[in-house]
Amino acid sequence: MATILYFARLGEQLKTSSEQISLNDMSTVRQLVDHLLDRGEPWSSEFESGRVLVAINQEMSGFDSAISDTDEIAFFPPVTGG
Amino acid sequence: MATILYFARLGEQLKTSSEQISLNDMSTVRQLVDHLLDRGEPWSSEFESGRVLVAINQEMSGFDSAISDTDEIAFFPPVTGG
Amino acid sequence: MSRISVQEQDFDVTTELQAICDARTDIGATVTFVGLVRDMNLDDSVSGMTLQHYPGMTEKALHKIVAEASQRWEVQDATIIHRVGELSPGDQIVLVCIASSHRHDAFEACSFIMDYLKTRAPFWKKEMLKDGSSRWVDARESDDHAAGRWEN
Amino acid sequence: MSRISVQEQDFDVTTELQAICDARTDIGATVTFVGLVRDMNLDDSVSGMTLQHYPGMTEKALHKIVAEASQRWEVQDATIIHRVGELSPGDQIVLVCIASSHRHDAFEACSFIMDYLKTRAPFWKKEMLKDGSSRWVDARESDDHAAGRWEN
Repeated sequence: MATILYFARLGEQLKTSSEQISLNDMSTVRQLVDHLLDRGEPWSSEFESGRVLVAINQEMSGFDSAISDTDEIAFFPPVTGG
Repeated sequence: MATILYFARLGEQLKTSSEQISLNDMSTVRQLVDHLLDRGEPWSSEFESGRVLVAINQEMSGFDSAISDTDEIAFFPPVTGG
Repeated sequence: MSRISVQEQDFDVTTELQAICDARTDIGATVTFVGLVRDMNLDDSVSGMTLQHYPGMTEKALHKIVAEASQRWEVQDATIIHRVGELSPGDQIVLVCIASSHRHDAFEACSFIMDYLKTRAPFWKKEMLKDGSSRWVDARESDDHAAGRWEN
Repeated sequence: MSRISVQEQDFDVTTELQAICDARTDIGATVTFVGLVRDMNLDDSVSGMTLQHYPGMTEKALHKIVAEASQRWEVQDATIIHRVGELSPGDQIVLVCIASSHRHDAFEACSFIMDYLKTRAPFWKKEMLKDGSSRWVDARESDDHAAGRWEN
């Protein structure tokens, strides 16, 4: 089971900040996102509108990056600290 | 009488930080410096070795600037604050 | 050498400067940036702000940014404190303090860290407006542009 | 708006920041430079320092430098404190604090003021060395060069 985290606007709109997902044959971030999009709203709106960034095991990554069931995969909007 | 001020190394070497001088027919800083050089040591060493800056009435000026008997004329080395 | 803290509590600039400078006499310059909550944003009156972060990743990202600054400039010591939670207009949000023996290194490193922090450290601001509504702050292109100028 | 002080007493950075920021909520960024007495200069151990200035002209020069910075960048408030008299290694010499709604303006204005202060404000340092001797510090070409980069 991979740990999926959602921060800021994403966490709020999806009404969850964390979930466990069995990746099965999903081997890239893009495949995981496709899986999430299949859930329909609010997932589709949140992942299709605006920029979503991804971090794997707390490192900024891309949507083509490989993922496995031991990973912590976080989705969030562009950062606005400082 | 013009007020002549000497700061930092100049004041120390000349053993005076201030004096009054009647400018008479001296109308530029350069003529005043020539007058001071005529005094010999330590004036000549101090004004001939190293860079000496001049301010007239507390504004940075040049050696060709005009001076008059009501002016405050200051001589000092390049600044080293901060 | 560097101290990184993500915290709810406020900070005191003098205390942080002393922590860096006390008991050493080889520091010639410190440059300190403090970011504050403004009462206006995009022409709207802001009554407060909530700052969220990604515990763990945020600290790692800040350490990485300091390490990168230390490779580019002479950095004797660095402190970053970033607050999270509820903040009000006028409150301090972030402190970046750089000590160096050369002032230009201190200025450059501090400015660089702020630009990178604004685009790479996982913090998110949500503003409460005077009319009772709230909104997540959008990332600004100008911040991407500012971070980009260090890439050359 | 700006506060300029040439004084023997030490200063407290938090106090100066609060004086600028208190009772207003429109400041987004402050950048603060603090210069300190180092225990080494030109490979010699420094045991202390005396700072002389030109009373009257120094204050005028500092006001002029702040006015010039305010023409170039958005400066909401500025504080310059420069100490004179006897100082020891580790002591604070100078504070330049700039408040602005934009961080890059605050960084640039603060850096500019330090460069100009170092070449145009009438202060002179005399160092006491560990061997008991003393010397007037020579102006550095690198400071002229630093001030020159703002001329373009």
